[in-house]
Amino acid sequence: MVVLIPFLPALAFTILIFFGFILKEKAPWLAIAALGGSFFLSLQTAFKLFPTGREINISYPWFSFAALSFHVDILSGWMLLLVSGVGLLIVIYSVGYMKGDPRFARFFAYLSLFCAAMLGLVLSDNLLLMYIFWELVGLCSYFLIGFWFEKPAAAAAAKKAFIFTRAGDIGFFLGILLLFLSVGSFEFKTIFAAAPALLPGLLTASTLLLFCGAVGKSAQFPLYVWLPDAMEGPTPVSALIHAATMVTAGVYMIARLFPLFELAPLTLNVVGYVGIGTAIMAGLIAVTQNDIKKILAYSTISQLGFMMLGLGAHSPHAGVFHLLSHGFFKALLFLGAGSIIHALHSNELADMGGLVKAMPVTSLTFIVGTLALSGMPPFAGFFSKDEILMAAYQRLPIGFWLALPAVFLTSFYMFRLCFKVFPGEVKGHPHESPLVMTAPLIILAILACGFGFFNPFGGAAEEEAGKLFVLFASLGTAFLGIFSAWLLYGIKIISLARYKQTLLYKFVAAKYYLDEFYIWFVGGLVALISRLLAIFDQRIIDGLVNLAGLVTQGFSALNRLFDIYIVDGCVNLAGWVLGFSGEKLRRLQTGYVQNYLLFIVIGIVIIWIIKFGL
Amino acid sequence: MSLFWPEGIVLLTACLVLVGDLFPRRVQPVPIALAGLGLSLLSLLVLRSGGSLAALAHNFYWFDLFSLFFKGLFLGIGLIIVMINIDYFKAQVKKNEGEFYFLFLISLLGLMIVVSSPNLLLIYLGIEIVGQSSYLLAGWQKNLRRSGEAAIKYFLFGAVASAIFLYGVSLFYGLTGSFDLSRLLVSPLLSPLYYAALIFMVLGFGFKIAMAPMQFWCPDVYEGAPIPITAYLSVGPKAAGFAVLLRFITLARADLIWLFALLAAVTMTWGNLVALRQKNIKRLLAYSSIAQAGYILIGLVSPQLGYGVVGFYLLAYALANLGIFAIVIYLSLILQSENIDDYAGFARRSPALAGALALFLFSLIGIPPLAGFVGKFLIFKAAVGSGFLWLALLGVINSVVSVYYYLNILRVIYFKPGDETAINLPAAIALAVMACLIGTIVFGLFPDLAGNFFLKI
Amino acid sequence: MIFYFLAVTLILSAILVVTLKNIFHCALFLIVAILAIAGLYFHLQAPFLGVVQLIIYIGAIMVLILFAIMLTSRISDRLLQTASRQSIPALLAVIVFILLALKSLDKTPLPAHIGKNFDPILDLGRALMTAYVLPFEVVSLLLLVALVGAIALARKD
Amino acid sequence: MEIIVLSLILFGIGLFGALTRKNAIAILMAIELMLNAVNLNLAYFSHNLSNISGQVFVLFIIAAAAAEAVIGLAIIINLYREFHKIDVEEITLLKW
Repeated sequence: MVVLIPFLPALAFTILIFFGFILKEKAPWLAIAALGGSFFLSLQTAFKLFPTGREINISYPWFSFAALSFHVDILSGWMLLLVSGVGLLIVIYSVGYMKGDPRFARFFAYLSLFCAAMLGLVLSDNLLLMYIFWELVGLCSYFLIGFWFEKPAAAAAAKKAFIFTRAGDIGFFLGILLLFLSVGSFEFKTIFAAAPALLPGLLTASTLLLFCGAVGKSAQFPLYVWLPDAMEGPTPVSALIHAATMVTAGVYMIARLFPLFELAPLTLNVVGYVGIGTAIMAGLIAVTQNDIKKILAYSTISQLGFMMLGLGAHSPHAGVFHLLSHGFFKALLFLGAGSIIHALHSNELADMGGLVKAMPVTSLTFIVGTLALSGMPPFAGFFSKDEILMAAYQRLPIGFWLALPAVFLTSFYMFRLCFKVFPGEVKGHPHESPLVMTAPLIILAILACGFGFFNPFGGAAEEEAGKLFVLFASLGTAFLGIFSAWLLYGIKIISLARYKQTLLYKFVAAKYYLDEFYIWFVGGLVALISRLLAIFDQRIIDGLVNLAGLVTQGFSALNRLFDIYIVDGCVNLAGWVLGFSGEKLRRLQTGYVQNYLLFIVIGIVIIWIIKFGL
Repeated sequence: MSLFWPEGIVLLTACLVLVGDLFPRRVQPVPIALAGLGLSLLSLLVLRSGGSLAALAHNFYWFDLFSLFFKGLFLGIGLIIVMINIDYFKAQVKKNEGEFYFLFLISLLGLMIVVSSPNLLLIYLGIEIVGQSSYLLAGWQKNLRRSGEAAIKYFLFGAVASAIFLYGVSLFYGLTGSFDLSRLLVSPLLSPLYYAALIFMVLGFGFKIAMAPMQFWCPDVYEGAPIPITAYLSVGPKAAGFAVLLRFITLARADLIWLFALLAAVTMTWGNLVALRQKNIKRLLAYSSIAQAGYILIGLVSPQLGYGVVGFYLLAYALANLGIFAIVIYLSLILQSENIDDYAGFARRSPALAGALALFLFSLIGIPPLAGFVGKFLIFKAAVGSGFLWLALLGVINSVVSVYYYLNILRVIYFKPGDETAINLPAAIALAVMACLIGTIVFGLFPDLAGNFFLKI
Repeated sequence: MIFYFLAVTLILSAILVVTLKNIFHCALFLIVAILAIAGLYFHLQAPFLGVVQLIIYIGAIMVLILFAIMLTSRISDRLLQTASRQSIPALLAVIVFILLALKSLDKTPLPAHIGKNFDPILDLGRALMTAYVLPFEVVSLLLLVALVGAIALARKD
Repeated sequence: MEIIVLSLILFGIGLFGALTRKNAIAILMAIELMLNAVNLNLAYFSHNLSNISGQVFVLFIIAAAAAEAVIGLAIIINLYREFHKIDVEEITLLKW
């Protein structure tokens, strides 16, 4: 039964790739049916497993040293639901979005294959199998990112994504080999059983190598550069691959192998710090972006960093909880962005405005997604982010303190986006998208609202120290972010004071821990402003606010420069060195056969000298 | 005597093809060759199920699973080469068809001899048969300058290589008193000269597999030779060279492993780096095949696993490479060009072939679940298992570098606009591509299919 | 004594083969070298090899080479340019190669002369007809390849 | 012992010739020198070890050398028809 879950979309892919040209407009229905079937089966499995906490193990012999083994427990059960559910919604949405594309059927074939590979990855109970699906997922993303291959940027982005994730896979592959050779099996259970007996150095080395794979796939520093470029693909692809599923594979892998990672504390620290570092860097960059999909892309990277922080703080459940809720609301945001792009034929924020009037459904659902991403209660992101911060507070305090600015940035850039796009004058001629596109938005919005209430892993039962502090710290910084965005992009400067006071009022009414501080800080600021208003010209305030913005932006610009010149620079340097040495070596191929013969003799002499010395 | 059936049938077929050419009403050589190769393959399978293993002819000829596997591989390669050759020959070469197929079949026979013998004399004669016929076949397009140039370069390089090989053989004989490779097992002489002899012999085989520093002939000859012959050279003699090296390394003690590790590292890095800058598809594939030879050499550092690992990789590599060459032949027939840039728009002219090409390239890159992945996996596993972690690391890094130029081909055929008129495909080429495709996928999904039948992985 | 005479002749003529300007002279000195080697075979009690050397090398291979020279060089350009672009590196590489080989040879104990006598012609014939019958068949295949291939390639269409 | 050194020097001379002669036929002649060096080695070892197989090998090498010469000359003559020269330094269409 469980095996059917990935098999159905794989079957749909096979049929679509060969007979897609016959089905044409009807092609998506096959993909929808297959994914619907998978989703239904996942639900069934979930209902069977979740109440009892049972697990399902299936294993078929495959070849001499590896079996086809699958495993469902609560972790993979939830992942199945996420992948098949979000996948289904996105396929439905694509029917509207991709209408009229010349390779309509092909698109659904790739989507089905992608879902099949991702579901297989989630189910697999052995490293080799996981690696195979892992690579398949990467391959599908290559096809999907480059789907509009008429655009040179799309072709380049597809290749970049493929090469960067494969660079991470070097480590993953070697890690798998190392584990296999020290344990003698690919099966997770065997590895977990044997792991405590392994040398700590070996454990650290192999888990670090495995983490390399996650760095590539889950777009962590320094390999994340491919993800923003990958936005060249169709928006449903971005929603499916670069938000809800593929990029989460790395997080899932670490969570799945957590019994192994737990034995290597050094690796977990690395995971946590790389994660939070990525979260801050990507968040800063997102502030400067003016392309709606790029903002979402950096936001994804940043959120993946949060998940890594959760893992690094010894809490795979928190990481995966955030993975799931992020899957819902980020898919929602991408699809919403897709809906806007579909209406306006532009990605630029500058071309957007007043959408709340023109596209009410899209706008409202998008705002729901934004609130969830910013970690506002009672939306899903609030609960999951809170768990991560809680875990970090207890076990990785430095990570926790670093996470607060990242939380601030998250709400800041998201609301900056919202304030620019939704209120105000209507620009262009936007129109609401058809039902086939808005329906998935509504469903995802409901999930983004309600998902947080059922914590899939039971949550932390006991009262933990510092819980309230963490809660307020995260909410406070998130609000601060919204507030700053609002100051900078939301309102006219004239009405500054009035709005601030309302906001202040809300703060007080909610009785948050940081209230006193906030009242003192913001109230003092307001008082100062009102006093200054009387004395100085309005422009000075304007200037001050802008200065704050400039500092943030300047910092993130620096960050971006770092990104462009150092990270990309290293990559380009490597490419150049390879190309250059290729060019030099090529010159040895002179076409003159006696040169070749001379090289043989020199080669022999060198080998001889290496072996026997002079 | 029945053990000689596969070789006997090939020899008979070759003679038939040659004689058939002499009759006033010419007998078509292609059907005879196909039938002969098929029959030979069949008799091989019968032999395999009979399971009789023996050493014959005064220990000159071994019938073991190892040689049966390679013979089967060669016969399969032969069938596919003949199929993809039909249309190319009609359009481009035209002349001396009977002699062409005669030489080709004899060359296959030479390969079969090389992998079956543990004796250096017979190995030498087999290599000479393969070599001499390949030199001739490379120069078969007499009206083309580059074909003649390929032949002379191949010939001169090969003659020097075999002289070096023979020099090693003579020293080996002087120190052990025998030409039998099994003498490697018991050789008491670990003297410098003995090592020198072994190194010379390894380099002599290395010529066939285009191993550094013997790889220089490879791009020039691949570019100049008729494409079906290039396809043949890239898989047939290469597989035979590896077979002999395998016999060599499994019989020798671990003394030479450092050499294979070193040469594997140089070979694959060289092939990949230079391939980055190539524009001509045959030349690119030449460097790619050098790089692939480097990967396969990695498998040799683990003698106890070597047989299965190298055998499987060769199978996967041969399937993918032959598939690619079949498509390249087809492209060169319709476009009259071997320049990768001229392939633009091909994906829209023939989506099925473009898809097949993509799969073959992915197999060469080592993407699961294709056969190439299993091959790479086995190779790197063997390397790490024998303590050559650095070599495995270098190999994996190399395979990432290779992604760049393999994907470049796909970029051109998929992403570049070009002529988009639909085109029809000759049945023989379609069949060959189909066979390679099925093999690539099936052996990727069920590696044991190859493993249980011939090899122990 | 006779050995040293043959050796010196061999080395000198070999050097001339690879350095002389006129390709005809090269071929002639190659014949001298081959004769010297035949002499060495007799010296090493391998008379059959000596005879074969004379018949095949001089009677077949050298004749072929002389034919080919006449077919491919006009009288005017019979002189070769000897100064190759890579003479000096090649010379150095070869000298290093020889020195390394000599050093290895010096360090390697060779099996001592056994001194068991055998009938060079009778034993050779017997070996060829018994143990070596398979290689014997195979080499005939090689000659067939050369025959067929060379005719097909060299004839004018 | 002297013969091994002699054969080594002969091999080296042949190798040098193969590396430096420009005329393809002259290279072929240099390669014949290398093969003769090998044969000399084999004959010497055969004599030294009182083992007939070395001499048998020499016979096969001579036969193979004849085949090689035939094929090489056929290729050279064919090349001459196309290029009107057989100077390998100038036959460099295929490179890089």
